[in-house]
Amino acid sequence: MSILQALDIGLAVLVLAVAAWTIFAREAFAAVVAFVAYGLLLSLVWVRLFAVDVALTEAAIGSGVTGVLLIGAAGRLRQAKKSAASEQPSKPLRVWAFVLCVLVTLALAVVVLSLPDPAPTLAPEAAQNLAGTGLGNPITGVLLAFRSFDTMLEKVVLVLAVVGVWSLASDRYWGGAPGTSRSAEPEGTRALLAQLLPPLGILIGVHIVWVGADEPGGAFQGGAILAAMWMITMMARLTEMPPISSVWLRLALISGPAVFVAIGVAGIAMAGGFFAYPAGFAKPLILFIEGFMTLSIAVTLPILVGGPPQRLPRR
Amino acid sequence: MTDFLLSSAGFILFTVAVGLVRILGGPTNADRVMATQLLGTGGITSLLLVATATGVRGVDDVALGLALLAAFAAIAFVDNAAAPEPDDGEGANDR
Amino acid sequence: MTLVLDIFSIIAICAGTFFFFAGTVGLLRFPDSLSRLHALTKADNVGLGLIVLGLLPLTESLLASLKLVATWALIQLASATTAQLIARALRRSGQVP
Amino acid sequence: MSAATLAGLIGAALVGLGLYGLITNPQPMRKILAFNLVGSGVFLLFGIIARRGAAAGFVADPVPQAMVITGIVVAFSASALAVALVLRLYEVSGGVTLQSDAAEGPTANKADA
Repeated sequence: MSILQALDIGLAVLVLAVAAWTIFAREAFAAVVAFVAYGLLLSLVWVRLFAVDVALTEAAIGSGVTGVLLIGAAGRLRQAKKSAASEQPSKPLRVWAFVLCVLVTLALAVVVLSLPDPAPTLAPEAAQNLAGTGLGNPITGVLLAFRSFDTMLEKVVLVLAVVGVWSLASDRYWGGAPGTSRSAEPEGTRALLAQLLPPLGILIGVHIVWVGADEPGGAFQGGAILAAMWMITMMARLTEMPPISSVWLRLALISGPAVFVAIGVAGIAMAGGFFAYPAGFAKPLILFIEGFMTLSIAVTLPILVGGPPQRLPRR
Repeated sequence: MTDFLLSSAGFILFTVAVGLVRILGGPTNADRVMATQLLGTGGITSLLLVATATGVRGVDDVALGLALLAAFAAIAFVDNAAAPEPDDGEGANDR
Repeated sequence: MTLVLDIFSIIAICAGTFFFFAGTVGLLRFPDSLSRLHALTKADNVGLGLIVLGLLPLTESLLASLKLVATWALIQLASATTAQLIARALRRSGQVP
Repeated sequence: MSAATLAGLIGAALVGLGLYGLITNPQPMRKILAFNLVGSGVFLLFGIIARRGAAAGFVADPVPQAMVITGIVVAFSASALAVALVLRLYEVSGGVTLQSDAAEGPTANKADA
């Protein structure tokens, strides 16, 4: 057994141990902390699968932004009443659930072990058509050219999630800002971090979007890092969540899907098909869309973490 | 050299992981956050070592991204879970 | 020349690995949260620092070396901040005298 | 066993673990965590299909990878909506139980302004 294999097996055991902890831990907070560690380990697994784009997404969204969301929620729920004993599932139910889950796992494991060889793949098709887009990163090609319709709908899902979260606001807070007031003085340590980190973070975020055309990276990953930078200035009380009635905020939220749809519709006239790019203009158009998508993601993620408005609107 | 880098990566990941699995049990939530922090640094380090050993492109960006977000869990923890008394959440009194 | 650089890398990486080991031992064995915090920051700062130093001669381009150093600098910043914040949170919650 | 097969088996185990947590854990927050485990397990299964489909000079099939990337973002927005619902439930009722209102007691009727 080579060292790399030993490393893989160790990593697998570790991922499963931490995952089991998130399920079986007695305290909710311990489970959430374990989930953050789990996201980090998962991005190592993705690197071992040579899926660096996915590893970047998992690191930024799966571990970073989701971690802040869940830790915040677990902290606010600390005072919640413990669930009643009657809610605990009975022992037979747990046994049945256990048997069911073992069966599901075994079935999936059998499927994994009996996958066809050679594996079916779309890589040759992607490689063949990639030249037409002018891109070097096949994943960006799939996201923004070959399956752009999926990506556009996924941006719409993000907007719908924002609508869903905002709709949970009390009537009196409608039009106000999410989060509690940041009236307290910015505190030194955090303020320092929030002043030093964003300049470098914005540089790295933009770099990741820019190289995404040819190397691992892209609008999702870079946008998530930019979102994290905005979040850290809010966590240090240097900036506040904007009120949800703010026009620029709403424009930024929909700019990604709106530009995407507009260019898709323009494709009918210009290139003879919905979401078709005119020959020779594919790469500039894709970069144009990616720019607005990055903006949308960078604004949407913190808004989703911020939750529904909780302050009275200014009148 | 490759084997050396990989063994170092494995060794670091596992010392850190042993710490994590042991510390997740508590005593305090602060210890749990510290253990996650150590796993983060250890994970980034092994990522850099494995990336150099196997030559997968773009892994340095993953390490950079993880390093940028390293402080997030701890700050969210201090903001929300470590405060002695949670806010009563009455937004109306804020302003 | 390559041999010298390789030996340098190996020594630096071994030293860094040792600090991670020491940090974990400290996290497991020290009696109270503040000393555990002390052990943790050593692994963050010196452990990663030495390993980045050891990897620098093995990088292929200037950009890659810059990214390595930037990763280390970011972890420095994160670890210094979180150590402060966690220590303060511990004191506020009365777990530390 | 290759790294890809191993990752596939991790994915299978994660789906099982998450499903168990989803069924047996009464707390909504823990159900959200469990649901995320199921999701990441499914993503890993996509991941090995991508890795096995390495061809034409690519280290992995880009199509499943792109789907996983959109999947991670959608999973995040679903989690954010679920967390907002749980927090709202807590605000209104003072508890986070998923049982029917009858078991809740009088606090459940506290009107929101």
